[in-house]
Amino acid sequence: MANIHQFDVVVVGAGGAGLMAGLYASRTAKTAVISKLYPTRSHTGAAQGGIGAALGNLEEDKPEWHTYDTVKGSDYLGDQDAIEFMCNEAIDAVIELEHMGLPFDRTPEGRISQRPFGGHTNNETGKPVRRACHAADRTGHMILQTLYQQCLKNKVTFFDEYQVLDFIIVNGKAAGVVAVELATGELHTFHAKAVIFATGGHGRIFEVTSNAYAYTGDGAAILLRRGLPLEDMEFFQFHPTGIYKLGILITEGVRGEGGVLINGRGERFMPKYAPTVKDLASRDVISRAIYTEIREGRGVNGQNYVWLDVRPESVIKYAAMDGRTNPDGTPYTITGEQVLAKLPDIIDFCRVYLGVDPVTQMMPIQPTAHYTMGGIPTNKYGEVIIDSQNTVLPGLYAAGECACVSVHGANRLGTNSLLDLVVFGKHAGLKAAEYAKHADFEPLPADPEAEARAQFEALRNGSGKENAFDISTDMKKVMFEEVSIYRNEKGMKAALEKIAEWKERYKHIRVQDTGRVFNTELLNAWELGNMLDVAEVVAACALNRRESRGGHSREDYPERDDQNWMKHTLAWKQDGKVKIDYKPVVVTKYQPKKRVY
Amino acid sequence: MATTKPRILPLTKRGLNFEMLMWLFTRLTALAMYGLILIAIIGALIMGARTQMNLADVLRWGFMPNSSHVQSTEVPDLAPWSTPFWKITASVLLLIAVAHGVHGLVVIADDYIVSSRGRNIARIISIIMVIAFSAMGLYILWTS
Amino acid sequence: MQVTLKVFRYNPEADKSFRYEIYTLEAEETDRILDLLEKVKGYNDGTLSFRRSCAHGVCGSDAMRINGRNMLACKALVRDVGDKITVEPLLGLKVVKDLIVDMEPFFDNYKKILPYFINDSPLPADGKERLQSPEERARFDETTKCILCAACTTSCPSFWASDQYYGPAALVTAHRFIFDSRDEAASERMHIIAETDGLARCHTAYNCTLACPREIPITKAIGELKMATITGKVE
Amino acid sequence: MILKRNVSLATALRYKGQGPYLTYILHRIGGLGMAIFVAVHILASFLGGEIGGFLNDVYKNWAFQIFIFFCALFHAINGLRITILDLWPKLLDHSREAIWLEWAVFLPLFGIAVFVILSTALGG
Ligand SMILES: Cc1cc2nc3c(=O)[nH]c(=O)nc-3n(C[C@H](O)[C@H](O)[C@H](O)COP(=O)(O)OP(=O)(O)OC[C@H]3O[C@@H](n4cnc5c(N)ncnc54)[C@H](O)[C@@H]3O)c2cc1C
Ligand code: HEM
Ligand code: SF4
Ligand code: F3S
Ligand code: FES
Repeated sequence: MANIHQFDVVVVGAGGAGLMAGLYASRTAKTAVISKLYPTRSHTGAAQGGIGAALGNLEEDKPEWHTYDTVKGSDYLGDQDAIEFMCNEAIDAVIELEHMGLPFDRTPEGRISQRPFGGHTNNETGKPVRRACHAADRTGHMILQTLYQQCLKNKVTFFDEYQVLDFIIVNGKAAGVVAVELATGELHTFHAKAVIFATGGHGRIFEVTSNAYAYTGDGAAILLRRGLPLEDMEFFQFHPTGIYKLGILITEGVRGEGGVLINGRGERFMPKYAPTVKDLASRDVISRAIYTEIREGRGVNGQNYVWLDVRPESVIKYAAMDGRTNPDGTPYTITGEQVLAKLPDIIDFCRVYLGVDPVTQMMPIQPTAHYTMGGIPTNKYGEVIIDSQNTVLPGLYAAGECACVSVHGANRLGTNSLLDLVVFGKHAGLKAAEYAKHADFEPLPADPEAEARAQFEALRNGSGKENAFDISTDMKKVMFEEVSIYRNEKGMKAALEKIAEWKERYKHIRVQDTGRVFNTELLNAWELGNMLDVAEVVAACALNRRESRGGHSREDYPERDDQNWMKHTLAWKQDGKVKIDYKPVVVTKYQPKKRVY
Repeated sequence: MATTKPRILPLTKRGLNFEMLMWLFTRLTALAMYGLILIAIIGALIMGARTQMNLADVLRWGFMPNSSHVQSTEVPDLAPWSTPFWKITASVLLLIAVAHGVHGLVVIADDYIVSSRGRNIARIISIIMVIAFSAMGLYILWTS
Repeated sequence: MQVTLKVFRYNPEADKSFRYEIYTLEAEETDRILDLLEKVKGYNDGTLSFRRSCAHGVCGSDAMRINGRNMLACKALVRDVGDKITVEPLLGLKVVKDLIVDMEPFFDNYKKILPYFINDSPLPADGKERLQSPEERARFDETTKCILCAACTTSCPSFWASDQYYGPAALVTAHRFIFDSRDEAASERMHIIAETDGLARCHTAYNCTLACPREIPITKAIGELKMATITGKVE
Repeated sequence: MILKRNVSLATALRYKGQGPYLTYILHRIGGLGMAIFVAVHILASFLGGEIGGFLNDVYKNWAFQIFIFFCALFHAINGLRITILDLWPKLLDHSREAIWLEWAVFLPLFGIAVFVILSTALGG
């Protein structure tokens, strides 16, 4: 009955972070990578725009600028030591990806091509800088494929379509994970010295999201239930340009190539909100601007959307107005073919889902839930920390979107997530392998699978009077309305009450599917449990933070309050309640300033 | 600027094996058959097929310029249709068609048969077929 | 509008063979077939199983046969396929449950063609990237788009005949590396794909190209590989 | 239990491929048809005698003639298309046009041939 596997290092998740960790850990330690999806189906593959690094291939750029932009982007909530570390490592990280074969687009000199991205600037002029290294508009896809391919080359052991359900702690140290094999429904125990979580985010708690169905916050929820804290969960990024209603992402690269936002009256509105970088301000700023336009009745046809315009004639017109030039000083121009060549996937999405051709028509867009800034607290080596004193839990690591280092603080800059995956994924892998070399296996508990089995039993034996799909639909809607771009106490309190109610209802759902083979209904229900746990923490932390900062905008507290709130939130789940504590922000070079773009 | 060196792999490095040679052979024989059929049809027209034969008969002759194929038409004299020239043309066409056709059968067999034993058997049978049909065909062409 | 959704069902733990189940539901023109399947699973029958993740055609999870042709359920809209919709699993792979097929043979084939960048020459001395001109990069752009959804391979009659055929997806990946000016293992890969189970099994049936949700000109890529083995030209 | 991967001929033929898939099927039928015909034809001519006589009757049958003409003509025309596209893969960008062209050549030729065969068979 018992399926027990023993590995030095177990990586949970095979996205960019997990593969990078697996690749590095497997060099010196016996490593397994477990993933609920086939690795190439991970959400990293959806990333479009680029990965940030101050290569300076097209114009002057420096890691220090990248660092400052990231600190500023984070609304000063990011830990500056970690940010500096990441931005310095960025160059080598991107070069390493190239050496692994990643097909970046090229400059005429044959170097990696770069494009401007929101919030990335030349610190001297304040103008946007070309920092996002890209492979058309499928950079994430190419990173995911390349890393998976390198893992195959280096014979990393994969457990594909195994969903991790529980994390085992023995004597205060990591001892392994419990997973279900989707194809057979059997539980497996992975006995390990070190465990790395790289399970991605939880954007699926919102109705309109760019995130995959798989983004249900599994990793965060598992650790939360095991008594570990989550950091800065109130900070969730809403990307300004999602396809209306569907939420499918239209990369910032569109604006990087010169696209502009237009309201219902046909006016370009970003100069009002960010006079210097305009449509390339950071995401929180633009999302709020769009919301403000919509609220003040300047949405298109009074609806909840505005236009994104990348038609060559508009691009040229506004580029001339902004005085934008090519690297050689000539005025910036673009043709329909170039739009097509640089943004093929975006064009394809619009044609398929909207029946709109962006080369000749404008795209209807609305902000979409996009990125989890908060998550499992770690230090810059990926070691998971469990309290405000930065105590680490031996043997437990986290990297990627599920982790909170924190390099993104209150608002992530575009292109920094892919960078985060590669840099911290690598270091988590290295650290875990090093740890495993010296550590011993902790003994497994008598029945390591007990907890996971109990959760499944509960879902199989509920009274069956509630429908999981209904609960999930309600949750997404309420979260998107009350805990989204603009938040206030009343709304969030209401959301919290609702969550309590859904959690109660959740106890009464029952899955119809009694089988073992690919019981996706059971797993979806289990994932709903995770989402409810995570949503509760998100709402509670958001209610608790009485200021506005980055992705967290309170209507009742519209100002940033560095006096009282320049600190990270840590949240635990104790006795059915969310317990909150704080952790100081690491400030090295850059003192908080007002943030203008 | 990165160097744009043309990359032409030497013969042994291309993966050009029997399989791919036969693939090429199929296309080249296809073109060759077109050439020969064209010659046969033009020849037939010169020899007066326009008034003496219908289209179907011309095509039949085209596919295999053997004088027995014009026996039942209104061609007055079979002699010009059975010169050595036509016999040679017909023979070449026959050899090519048999090789092309039998290899085509091997291709189809390979789609379904995957064990190397099965494939070897199919190849042996195909070689026997090529030899047997070529021999029989030539015998008919040169004795009729 | 009302649509009828006819779904291939197979429960390995109860059924001896497959059956079809018909669901009638309300849908909008712009609904994805994936949305319909989610609805059926949410409200009609929770046991219906299928893979999905990204929901916008970039992860490759939900390739299936819709109205007799391979597509991604998340990229097929009701307005494109009509109101009578039949959904079946991919052909040529074993059906594990409902619309879920056993992908292993597909990935095994992928792994056969050395699907990873190989270049053992010393790295550039300046510690920077290897150079590649935009033209060289453009040469293999199309084939880098592959998301390994298997829509192509499972639409190919040669693959239906035998899953030993590497299939178009694997050949697409071979193309991606062989035509990458930085890669040094073109020759090894060409020897592999020239085997009997490789290029020779492609009879330009073209189903693959028409099935590819990423619009990769697959048949052309395979054609270029065939000619490359013959002429040796990989530029 | 797991359903077998076996794809039956009927299932394969029901796949909604488009023009090119149809030509692939017909090309195969044509090739096979001709291979069998040529083989039998050579054998019969070689052996002569009664079998030869019987087969001669078959050949004279108009339905058979139409069938074998179809095989030969379609296989030849489609084979030319394949050969050209195979040797110059760049032309595959125009695959759709190539298929059109192919039918445009095949249909009239085959039409005339059928007409001739039928008028000889029925008239004479
Ligand atoms: C549409 C879109 C565009 C983006 N564009 C950019 C961009 O241009 N630049 C940028 O920097 N960032 C971008 N991002 C953000 C970035 O792509 C993600 O944050 C990042 O890819 C997350 O990577 P990851 O490795 O943490 O997680 P993922 O790649 O999502 O991997 C998660 C892995 O965990 C596995 N997993 C999850 N739960 C379990 C479980 N319970 N058991 C086992 N395995 C599990 C999954 O199978 C998967 O393999 C974008 C994001 C989206 C959605
Ligand atoms: C002008 C005449 C002909 C041309 C242009 C031609 C062309 C071709 C081509 C290009 C192929 C390759 C198909 C592929 O691999 O996908 C082929 C296959 C084949 N040919 Fe021909 N051919 C001709 C005549 C013949 C004749 C006379 C025969 C029979 C004796 C024949 C039998 C076959 C067979 C059996 C196949 C394999 C079918 C398949 O793979 O589907 N061909 N032909
Ligand atoms: S080539 Fe196209 S159809 Fe085939 S696996 Fe790749 S993306 Fe899917
Ligand atoms: S469908 Fe198959 S036969 Fe070739 S062109 Fe595509 S691989
Ligand atoms: S769900 Fe990702 S491709 Fe359809």
